[in-house]
Amino acid sequence: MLSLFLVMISAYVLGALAALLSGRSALARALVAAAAAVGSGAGLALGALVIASGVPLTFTSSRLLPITGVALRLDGLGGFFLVVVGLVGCAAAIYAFGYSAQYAGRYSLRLMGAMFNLLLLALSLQVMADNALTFLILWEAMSLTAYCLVLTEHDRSGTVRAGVWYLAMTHAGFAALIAMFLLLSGADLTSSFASMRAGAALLSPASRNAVFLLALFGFGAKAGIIPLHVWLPMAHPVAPSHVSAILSGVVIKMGIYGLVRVLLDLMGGGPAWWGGVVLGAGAISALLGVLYALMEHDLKRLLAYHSVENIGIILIGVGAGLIFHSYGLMTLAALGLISGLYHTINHATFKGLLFLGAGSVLHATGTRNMEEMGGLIKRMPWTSLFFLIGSAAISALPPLNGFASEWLVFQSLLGGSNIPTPEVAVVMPLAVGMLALTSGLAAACFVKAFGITFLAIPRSSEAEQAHESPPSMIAGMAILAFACVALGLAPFVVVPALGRVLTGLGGLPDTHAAFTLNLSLVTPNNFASMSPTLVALGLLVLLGLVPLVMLVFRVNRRLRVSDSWGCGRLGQTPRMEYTATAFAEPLRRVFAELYRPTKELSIDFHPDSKYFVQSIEYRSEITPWFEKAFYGPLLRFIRRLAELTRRLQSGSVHIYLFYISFALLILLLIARWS
Amino acid sequence: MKGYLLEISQALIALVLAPGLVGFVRWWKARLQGRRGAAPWLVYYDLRKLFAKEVVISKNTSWIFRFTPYLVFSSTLAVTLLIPLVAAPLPFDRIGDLLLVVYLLLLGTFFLALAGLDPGTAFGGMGASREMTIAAIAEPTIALSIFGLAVGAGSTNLGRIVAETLAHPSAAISPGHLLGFAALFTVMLAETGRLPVDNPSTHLELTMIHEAMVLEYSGRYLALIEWAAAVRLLIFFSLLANMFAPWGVAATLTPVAVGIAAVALVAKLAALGLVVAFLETRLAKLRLFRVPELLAVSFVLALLAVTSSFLLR
Amino acid sequence: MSLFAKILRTPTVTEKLTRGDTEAEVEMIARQIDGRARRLFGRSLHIREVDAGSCNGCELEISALGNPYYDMERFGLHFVASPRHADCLLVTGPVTRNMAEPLKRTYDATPDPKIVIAIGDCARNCGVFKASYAVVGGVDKVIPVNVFVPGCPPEPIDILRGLLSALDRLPRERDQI
Amino acid sequence: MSTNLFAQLSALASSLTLLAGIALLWRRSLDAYIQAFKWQSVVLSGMFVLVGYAGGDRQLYAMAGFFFVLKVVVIPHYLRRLEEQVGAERESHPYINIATSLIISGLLVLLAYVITRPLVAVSRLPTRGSLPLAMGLIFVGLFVVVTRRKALTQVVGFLVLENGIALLAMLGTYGIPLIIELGVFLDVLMGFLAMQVFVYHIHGTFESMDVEQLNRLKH
Repeated sequence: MLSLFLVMISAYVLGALAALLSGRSALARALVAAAAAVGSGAGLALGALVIASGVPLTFTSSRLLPITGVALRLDGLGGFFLVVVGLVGCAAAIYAFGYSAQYAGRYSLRLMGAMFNLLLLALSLQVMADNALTFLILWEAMSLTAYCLVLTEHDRSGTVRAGVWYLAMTHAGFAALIAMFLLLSGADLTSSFASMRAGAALLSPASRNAVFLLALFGFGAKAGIIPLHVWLPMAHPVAPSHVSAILSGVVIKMGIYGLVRVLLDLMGGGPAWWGGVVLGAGAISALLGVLYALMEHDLKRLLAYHSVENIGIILIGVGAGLIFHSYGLMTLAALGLISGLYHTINHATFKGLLFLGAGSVLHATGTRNMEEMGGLIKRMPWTSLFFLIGSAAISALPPLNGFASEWLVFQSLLGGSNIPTPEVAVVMPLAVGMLALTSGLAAACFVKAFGITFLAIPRSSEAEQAHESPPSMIAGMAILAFACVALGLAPFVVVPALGRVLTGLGGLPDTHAAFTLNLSLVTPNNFASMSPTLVALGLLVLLGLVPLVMLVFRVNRRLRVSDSWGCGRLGQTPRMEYTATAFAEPLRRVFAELYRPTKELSIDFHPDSKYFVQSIEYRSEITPWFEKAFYGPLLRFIRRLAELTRRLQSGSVHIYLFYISFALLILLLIARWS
Repeated sequence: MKGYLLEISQALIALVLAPGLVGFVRWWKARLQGRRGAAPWLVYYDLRKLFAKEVVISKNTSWIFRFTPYLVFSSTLAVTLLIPLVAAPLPFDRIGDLLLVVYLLLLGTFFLALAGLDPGTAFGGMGASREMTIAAIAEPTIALSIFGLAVGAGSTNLGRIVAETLAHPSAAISPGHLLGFAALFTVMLAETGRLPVDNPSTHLELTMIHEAMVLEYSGRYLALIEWAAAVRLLIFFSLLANMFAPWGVAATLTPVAVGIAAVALVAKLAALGLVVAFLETRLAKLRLFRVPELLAVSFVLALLAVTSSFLLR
Repeated sequence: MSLFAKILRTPTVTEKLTRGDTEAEVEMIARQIDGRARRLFGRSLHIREVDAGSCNGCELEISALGNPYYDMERFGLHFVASPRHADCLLVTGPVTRNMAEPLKRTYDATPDPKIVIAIGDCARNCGVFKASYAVVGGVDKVIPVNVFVPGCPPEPIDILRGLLSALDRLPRERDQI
Repeated sequence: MSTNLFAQLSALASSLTLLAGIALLWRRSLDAYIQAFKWQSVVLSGMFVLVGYAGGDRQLYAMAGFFFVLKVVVIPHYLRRLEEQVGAERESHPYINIATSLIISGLLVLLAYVITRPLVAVSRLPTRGSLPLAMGLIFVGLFVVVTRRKALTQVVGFLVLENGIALLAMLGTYGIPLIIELGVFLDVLMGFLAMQVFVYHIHGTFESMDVEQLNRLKH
């Protein structure tokens, strides 16, 4: 195990060094990609090994960090997240070999390769951190490397703005995390998680609640729950696509990891309202995330909003688990948490896959705007197949992985009938309704995303001349597509593993055998059972049988290819196709109270007669509600505050010296009396 | 063994009965309009004819368009293997529950909407957009009705729900049960494209939902899709009938019980068909943007059903 | 409620169809419908109506076919919204220059086997529009026609007889259906 | 009649009255409003008879008759006449759109369940299961009054609210003393008459029954 750990670390470090030292040749890119792939592969194996063996890996060194030393410990929960990092990281690394070729000469390949490896390293170590300081330092390292990667295409409009938003939000969250760890560890950041675990029980309820709220804010800002999500749809799309896959697939999951680690493991669970708040935040994030995604016609922004949605679904599962935990319903709590974690890895795979697919489309057409795509399925058969698998998985269609985990989330909510207090129990049916609406809307959104991007005829010459991506990119997508199918068909492997991961956290019992029976998933008290494996098998058999029966009955097999039927019109142009905007229009009208769409219509008439129109311009936008109502006042407040502070800045050296001596005096006085 | 045989024969029965059910509703509507109407078995002739015709497809289409009819048909057929038509619980009951049934049907809808977009015509896109909109807004009602049923019966597996209601018949007239029925019935109208949500016999492209998506299909592909749509109607009818009024469903696999169950099933389907025919005579099609209001009504019904069965246990 | 009371009071109003002197009126031209198609369409025929430039007189009569009085659905005849779904094109009017190409495309879009029935005098020989600069000619100038139903416009009952005789489903002698 | 059956029937009747209340939120035409109110009152007077029978209270039969005459015959009749006189106006744009108000009404009923929970928990009445429904009906009535624009639809909302109070009183106490109930009825009648005058005046002054127009009085 230790050797795997060392392989992982050294591969990442060597990859980063190789990137910095070598140039922009294909060999350099291959080296960087290979290092990242080896590193993440080792991480995946390490995580799987820890989960399977149940033996945590500990690694401490007092020399690396000056004050306290590094404390690393990989337990089951960390191992699971390491698997997530490894899986997506490996696919993204392979993909990056082909994808980053286009950056040569335009942007710094050195920096990108190095930061990519360092980000993966920070992520892999993050889940092993065993004391607050290590955790925080790695958290910051992760944020900064991610920030550098977001800024890769720094000269494009919007990138810098997105970077600033990202940095501001992530640091606001970071501040909350520092405060949280200070509270949790009794102002000693060097204390280990084990001592925090012991100390958390002794905290007063008020400070426990404060820890919860700080954790929710800090980790929520990283995970992108609403209303802390605004940076996410800005920052994720502007990064290079393989980085977007990591950001959306893995980095935001660290928020989930942090929440589970702190709330369940370190704090040992809390009152029911904690779970209620988490579940509520999840339900709102899920629904609003998908509703905003529907209105996006920028392929990568659409996917980014879906990350908000899926984080919401994960939090619904986690929140339900925490609620059950607070009532001592341990089996149901395990079910809820398992469903959340299952959805975590599922989302990592299909969102990673979708971002890689979107990257291929971007690579081929040079645009992210769906309205300029179309017809790519004939030009990029592999990309479209993988994107379709991703779309079906994220829409929770059986028998793919999204369905398996959403089924478990539903089932854990159905367990709400066991909650004794109706004020809390009432949350469950509402969450069921919101989750169902979310998954229906997600399906609608991915019909749009796949249909408008890949089907019908090209809407622009770029789409017309699109070409399939190089093999390395296809291989990267293939890995994740395979993972989507495998995770969907083998819940009887995944769910027991997750049961092992959760065993002991917050007093949860060992449930690795509780939720599966042969090939089926079962829920407590034999409430429900379902087997995606057998369903997939049945579907395959029927798909084979139907044509066979048709053959036996001698059905007419002639097929003639002709024009599209358009009521006899003389030719079809792309302008006759349904657009993404039009596709989403009914939903925009249904949810008009949320979107508050604005509409501008200007018609230029012919100077001679108003019966002839020269041009029609139609512009419609939805009101960015959160930016306006939530962040607008906040930003104004901060600006006013900044203006106040500017008064302190006179520019005179003497004044600054006065400040310094004054501060020193105050500090000494405080130290005297405390 | 007997169970598996029954399971497969039940799927075959559903396949055979479904076109007749559609024809029966049509025939009843015609009679209510003072017409003689087509015989209920016309739909079988339609299907036979479609299977004998050639297929014409658009040159813009991809493999999605050709794959979709098979997938829609297979996924719908798979559902008939999972739901209790004549007997409960059957051996396949453990493979899938009500949630799986709903999502399998959504799988078909998803691909049908993609196929609607594939030829690149405006009609197909319009149909796909509307179908997905309605499917999405219908989803919460379905989920909540499932919630209500499942909490009442202690399971989401269909066979168990049926068996539970059979064992406690007084639950069938409880408000929760009746409200749940009303909610699911409304959603059924939306999901199977009946009035007042979608007019199954319209010729006007601009008012279409389901039809607009399949305008490009012909021959055997169209036959598969139409047949699947008929089976879908039968699935929803028999779910409504057997979930909420399970009387007649065989609890033991004796030939007599199964025979009675088959007769009861046909009677229940006919009764529901009659109700739908009456409704379709009485109701005009709603404007597309009033459909969400109808579905909101059904959502509130489902919510009431859940609260009364969930909070007042 | 009052609607259902009315439904209960009103009997079925559909008229019986008699044979009439159709043989003389309906003209089956050289392209006979082959036996297989006839068997196939005998019970179920989906019709796509194409207005190739008519004055809409024929359309009025055709749309009367769907009402309870004529009720063509009882013979398995049904209008559909797309030629892809159709077995039969029901063409009216002299083919105008603008409609010639769409008519051809519609014919091309219809899957085989298919039949074409031209309704009205205009569709046969351009009727009163004959020799106009705007018309191409009868329907058979553009696409092959199986049956002509004459009349200006033909009555609904004639159209129905024409359709049924094309399918060889008219009742023998004095029978009624 | 067995207690169980009685409880089932009263729950069913209460659900029906609640549904009639929610129907107001769905429909737009005043006619539909009046119909819904009428049927709700029919069910409610049936409920009086049911409770009277189960509780052995003869007075309630008289109340049921009185209730029926007033709310199924008289008030709907006057509402119709009012509608004819001032012209039918549709509730086409309520302050909150229809789908949203339906969902809000569902949430209100949920709230009613949570609020009446302690009441239901201590009550030993067989009708206790229906208490939240009556409370929900009161909320829905209030909601109609608050969000509807037209004076007449507001009047119906008010009447529905009153029905909710009557239902709650009956379920909670098995029939309040006749004299109190009569007083409430008279109040309603007076309120109704006052509103009738009010509607006339709004109509006369603004040629419309949109309550929004009252804003103009400020200037």
